[in-house]
Amino acid sequence: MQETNSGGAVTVAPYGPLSVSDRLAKKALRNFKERVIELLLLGAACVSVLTTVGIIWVLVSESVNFFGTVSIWSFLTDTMWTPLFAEPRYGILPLLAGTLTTSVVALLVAIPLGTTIAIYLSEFARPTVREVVKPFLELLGGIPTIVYGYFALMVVIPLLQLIMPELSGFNMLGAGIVMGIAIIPYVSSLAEDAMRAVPMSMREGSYAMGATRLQTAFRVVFPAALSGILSAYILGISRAVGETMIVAVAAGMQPNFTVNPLEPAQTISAYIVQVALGDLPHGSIGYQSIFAAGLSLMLMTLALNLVGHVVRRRFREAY
Amino acid sequence: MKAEDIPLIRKIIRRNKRLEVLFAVAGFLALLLGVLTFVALFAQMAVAGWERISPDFFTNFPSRRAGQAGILSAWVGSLLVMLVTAVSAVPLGVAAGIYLEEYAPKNLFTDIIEINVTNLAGVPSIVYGLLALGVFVYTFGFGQSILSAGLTLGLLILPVVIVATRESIRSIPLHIREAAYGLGATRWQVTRDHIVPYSLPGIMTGVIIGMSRAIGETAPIITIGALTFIAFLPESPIGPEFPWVNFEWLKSGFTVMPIQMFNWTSRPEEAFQQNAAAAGFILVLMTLAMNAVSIWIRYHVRKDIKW
Amino acid sequence: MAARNAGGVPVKASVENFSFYYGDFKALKSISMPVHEKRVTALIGPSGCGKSTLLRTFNRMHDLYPGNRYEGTIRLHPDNTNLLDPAVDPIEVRMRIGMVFQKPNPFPKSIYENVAYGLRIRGERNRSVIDDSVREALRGAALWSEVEHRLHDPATALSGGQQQRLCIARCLATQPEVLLFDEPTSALDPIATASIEELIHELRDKVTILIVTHNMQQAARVSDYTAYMYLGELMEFGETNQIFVNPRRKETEDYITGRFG
Amino acid sequence: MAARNAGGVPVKASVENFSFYYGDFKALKSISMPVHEKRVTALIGPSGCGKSTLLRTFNRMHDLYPGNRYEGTIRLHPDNTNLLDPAVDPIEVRMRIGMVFQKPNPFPKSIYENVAYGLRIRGERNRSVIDDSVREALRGAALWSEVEHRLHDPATALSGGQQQRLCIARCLATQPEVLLFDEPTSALDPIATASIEELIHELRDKVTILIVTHNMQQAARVSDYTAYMYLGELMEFGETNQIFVNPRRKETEDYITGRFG
Amino acid sequence: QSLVKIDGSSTVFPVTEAVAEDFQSSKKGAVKVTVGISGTGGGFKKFCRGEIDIADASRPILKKEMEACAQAGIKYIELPVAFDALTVVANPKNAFIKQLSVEQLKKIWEPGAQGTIKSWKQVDPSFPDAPLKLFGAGSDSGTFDYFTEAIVGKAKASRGDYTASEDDNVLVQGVSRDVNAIGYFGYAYYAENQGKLKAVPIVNKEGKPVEPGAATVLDGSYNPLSRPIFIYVAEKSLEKAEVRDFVTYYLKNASKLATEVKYVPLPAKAYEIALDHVNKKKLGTVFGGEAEVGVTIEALLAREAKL
Ligand SMILES: Nc1ncnc2c1ncn2[C@@H]1O[C@H](COP(=O)(O)OP(=O)(O)OP(=O)(O)O)[C@@H](O)[C@H]1O
Ligand SMILES: Nc1ncnc2c1ncn2[C@@H]1O[C@H](COP(=O)(O)OP(=O)(O)OP(=O)(O)O)[C@@H](O)[C@H]1O
Ligand SMILES: [Mg+2]
Ligand SMILES: [Mg+2]
Ligand SMILES: O=P([O-])([O-])[O-]
Repeated sequence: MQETNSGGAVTVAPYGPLSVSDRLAKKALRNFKERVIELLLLGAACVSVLTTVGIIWVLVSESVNFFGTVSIWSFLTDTMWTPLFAEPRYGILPLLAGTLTTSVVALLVAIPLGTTIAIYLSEFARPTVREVVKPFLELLGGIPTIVYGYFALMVVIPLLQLIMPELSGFNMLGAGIVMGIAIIPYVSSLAEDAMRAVPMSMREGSYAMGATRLQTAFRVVFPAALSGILSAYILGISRAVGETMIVAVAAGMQPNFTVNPLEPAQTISAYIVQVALGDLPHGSIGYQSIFAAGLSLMLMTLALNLVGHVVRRRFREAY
Repeated sequence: MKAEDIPLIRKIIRRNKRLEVLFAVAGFLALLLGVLTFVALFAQMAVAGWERISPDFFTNFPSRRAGQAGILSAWVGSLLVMLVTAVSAVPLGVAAGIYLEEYAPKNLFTDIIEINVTNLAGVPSIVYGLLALGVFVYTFGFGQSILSAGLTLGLLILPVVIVATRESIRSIPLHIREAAYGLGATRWQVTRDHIVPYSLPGIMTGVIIGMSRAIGETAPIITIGALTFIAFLPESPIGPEFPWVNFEWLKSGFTVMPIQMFNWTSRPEEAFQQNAAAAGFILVLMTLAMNAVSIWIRYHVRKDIKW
Repeated sequence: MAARNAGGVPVKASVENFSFYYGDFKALKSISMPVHEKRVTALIGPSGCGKSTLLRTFNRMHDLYPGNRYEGTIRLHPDNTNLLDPAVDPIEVRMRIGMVFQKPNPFPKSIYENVAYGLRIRGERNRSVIDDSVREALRGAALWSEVEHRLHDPATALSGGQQQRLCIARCLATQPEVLLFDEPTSALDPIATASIEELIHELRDKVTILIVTHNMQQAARVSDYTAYMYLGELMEFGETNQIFVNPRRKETEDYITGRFG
Repeated sequence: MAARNAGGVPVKASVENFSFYYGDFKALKSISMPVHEKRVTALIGPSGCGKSTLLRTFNRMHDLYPGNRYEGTIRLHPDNTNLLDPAVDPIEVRMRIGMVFQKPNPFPKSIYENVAYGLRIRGERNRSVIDDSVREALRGAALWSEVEHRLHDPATALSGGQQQRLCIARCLATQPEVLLFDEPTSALDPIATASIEELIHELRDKVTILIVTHNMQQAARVSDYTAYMYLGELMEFGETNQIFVNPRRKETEDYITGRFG
Repeated sequence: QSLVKIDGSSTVFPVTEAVAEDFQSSKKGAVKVTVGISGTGGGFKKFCRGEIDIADASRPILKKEMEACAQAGIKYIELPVAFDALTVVANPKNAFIKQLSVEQLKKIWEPGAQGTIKSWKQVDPSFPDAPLKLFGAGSDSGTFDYFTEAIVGKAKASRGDYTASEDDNVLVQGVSRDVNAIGYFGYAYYAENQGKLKAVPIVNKEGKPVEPGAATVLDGSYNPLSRPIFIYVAEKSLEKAEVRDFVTYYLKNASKLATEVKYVPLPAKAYEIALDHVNKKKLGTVFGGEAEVGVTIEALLAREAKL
């Protein structure tokens, strides 16, 4: 060690150890600086926790007032949702049914298509094709969802009506399908990342046995990437459950208690945005109802993510 | 398999390959569906809005006369909101990502932060709107301002930035870190001199992807109540005297592209639908441009960093 | 029927005037050598000389990556198929020729499923046929007694040496004509190494083996023939005894005595 | 001043009763050995025996990962500091002891910045001092003539051997008291290997060197002392000549003659 | 820089927006005007907290809101600015809906109808047994309040199983695609989409079926679905020159601009009275805090004159 406190003394004291007090002083200063920086970074990491705390605080504090008026039991079991009417009923079930039905339709579109695309891009397409197509697909995720909403209403539902003339002008099927298309990039992009992270040696092992691309993809790469693929699905589900503008425009805004995708319905998120667009004064029970609805939505996605966390741990592969 | 079995082998291969071809076709069609949807959406807006796109469209304020209405206040608003979003989310997200990858000990607390970040990434945007309504608009009293909207979208993309940062940092091989530590560098020196510079392209890609999502967000902005007729620009951020910056604009009312577009789609007159299409077209162009930049970074800046 | 070399041992494959290119880089230069049936042939040489490249050619692994190019022929006997013929499906080649890699790479499945994999992709559905083959293969790879009672545990839970034997069993289950080994023990500890070497010894009666190794002593111990390569060229080929005791070329001697590499 | 061993060569560091744990796994078992000043000490032994683990202890690399535990002492002379003392800052240890890794790992910066990095983190700002040190270090690593005219090119554009010499130069610039090498040539071609070996020869006059290698001949060629390790234990330590010509233990002989490993 | 802040009803928004636009251009940008849409109730809430200068309202101020204003010491001037005609629309291809009475509408929309009245035949035996498809205003808008009050007899009393949207264009799409659908919304949306919709004549108090339109609103025959719309100006804000200028400009141009955005203007006399109220600062409301249905222009004028 050549250092002394006189800066450029590289050649002055070659190989000479630093004096003890010098070293201690330097060390103390260095440790202090390191500590401060670490705390700053930790603080930044805590902001994300604060966000969650903030969300929960806002949702819960308004919901507490709401549940002061409405019993949790009727909230969970009543089959009518008319919080802004003269005789309000506060049953979340219709909104829940709408949310689940549109989500299921969307996932029936997004998961098979997204997975197929991911496998195709990761295992079949030439690298150049992949590099061109992938960002293109990601753009699908960047289109404002309000655009999709009108696309569903003006293009997809009329097309569906050609096949099913009885279909009403607003329905969960059309909204769900378009929502599924909007979610494809989230699923395919993450799933493809997960598959590409599977080491080449794993594929070589399979090809060396005489497997085709398809066999390698489905029997080796897919199971090996399962944990990442499940993450992709879970993100897709969260997106479907929380998606707002598409269902607000195309699903019909009717709090029907039904799981028939051919019917119109309202989702939790659509209810929130409907109220936010309207005239509700801050502090009224109607205002509080959007927070109670928001809380339900948040709890659903939270549960999903926890399940996802457990599932991911369970399937995590050490290659 | 023995050499005598070659005919059998060939038969098996033929069968396997039939399935393979079927799947390849299915994959290609699925891809086509995705790409065609995008092209269809884009083309439809382009065709419907084409007539309205002229320099005036960018320099006019919204108006009740569809033919004179423009997106000046909307694109300026979007720009300013994005500025607040970037300034709030990028340092926080990058710092948090660095902490989680480079500093965090493995314990319950960091586990909670981790789960929390994944969870936030899945929280519906409308819920962020509710958070903003409760906290920024009412509790902090920022009102329906650029500041409220920017911070809301900042929180919304924070998980995206954190995840991108972490992934990018994780792709730096261990041996680079060891080389630096081996020379006697402190943790912060390693972070500052190596981790941050080498992960920068990845972080920037993530940030841009986050921003291109934020710029199209409608629901949370509606929730904070920003559906407003705005036919003026906020104060200029550049002040007339020292220190030449001005923060008045943060408190200003605003409108943004997706809100303007939403506003027009809900107008009764047919002519406004053209405006909405034109605004949508420009909005998608904006996200396209941002994505193009991120792709450019991915290929040209990242290429220079090899291990 | 099969071609015979001077010593009278039938030839399973013959490399003729073979060159290989990674894009513009010529990694192998006009190599010609025989591979004797039911014998072990070792490929040795300093790092980067092209051992792996040559080995991987035998089951057309290079086809998986763009930009690679073959020149010349590798003929597989008795049917005289040119492995490198573009008209020959690489999958067919790989079904006939198995490969064991440097790092054990079991699939993230159960032990049983790993061994059954080759049969499944060949369309075998009969449960008892698969059961039998799996058992035989595991016996052949000297792994049966260790895993007999936990066939349905994940393969990744095995130790490195066991994993490598599992990968060998995986190949054996499909009864390949030739087995390729690319430094199969370099990631293993001495005990696991010894068991793999012993296994190779036993397999020699049943299958033709080609093995890459950087360990001269290993080559001397396990192989019947040795090929010494240097910078993409085949410097010397011959019986292992002759190469190690009495190399014809100075370079071979330098390498074998550890003067470099 | 410095401790001296029987042969009269001063001791730079002494390992005393040192054990090491990766979590619950005891990777090194009660090792004691001297490291002689301005001499080359080679660590040999089969894969997984703990060579790298021991080497990396010398500059407290293990502190970077959680769950690792030291026992015993490693004393650095002349000041008698116990490197493993929790009160001793690992950064300080690393400033005194440099390390060169198996795979060349230059930073993706310019050649100049790579060499200057050690000075920069020591707070050196003076441009001409840095310039001088960079030149000296590159000369010391026998790289100067090759890169003199492209100091500001990216380091990753260099060949493997040049990169490894750059990594050595990077250490030399900070004038460490001890240099650690972990299989520095195993990723290199014969020519690059030769140049690194030569370099180690030259450096011997200036700095104490500890080198891990799996190549017995290399150990024989470059080292003055050799330690043979097996399964986490130090089996034998002595002058290289003695170890290779006349090993005291049967295991050492087996390993050296390539009977396993 | 001077700023006029307006918020409140979405019904009044188009008129106020038109005024704001012209006013700003007449002032050459020296005055900024923001017009928010947070609904009549939301607008009053802010108004009574002193956050805005002017509240747009599609109904008179209510008791609760009067109290809130009084408590905060906010005094205000009530100014009717135009009339709106709620329009019941049907699909133009629908052959059997020739007219509807208030009783029939009530049968369709009252809360008890939910789940039971599903076919047109149940509304009137002469109608075919066709499924009933309903579209209406969002359940938290002034339009919804007024329609339910006028038809069912109680504000906010409605069945819930209909498509409710704040975005009236969505309703237009719905009705125009379904032969058996009816819906209701403000006249402007009908006026702009006459090709896709037909207005259903409503049988008024006198027993006569009447179509909505400027004439029928003005002569009072289109009842009970026509209603006045207002702005409320804070007394304190009137001290600011820009607010006074704006209000004056509003009343002077309301007639022209209301027509332009498809509302029914008040008679010239009404605007003169209103201007007079502004100049003399006549405070308070003429409605006494009650929701009322079917106020005619004459009645309104009479009340205003008395203040
Ligand atoms: N994918 C590739 N693209 C380009 N060049 C390659 C590629 N793989 C290997 N090479 C080059 O081809 C040459 C031969 O490589 P190969 O891996 O066959 O050597 P090897 O003898 O197996 O060495 P080792 O003992 O290190 O495994 C080397 O110079 C190597 O750098
Ligand atoms: N991070 C770790 N965690 C747990 N065990 C480890 C870790 N690193 C190494 N080991 C184990 O410690 C033992 C010694 O490993 P080490 O890397 O020191 O061996 P080595 O002699 O350097 O081998 P090689 O020649 O392969 O580099 C091995 O059994 C290894 O599996
Ligand atoms: Mg190799
Ligand atoms: Mg090692
Ligand atoms: O916005 P409203 O007119 O419906 O209150």
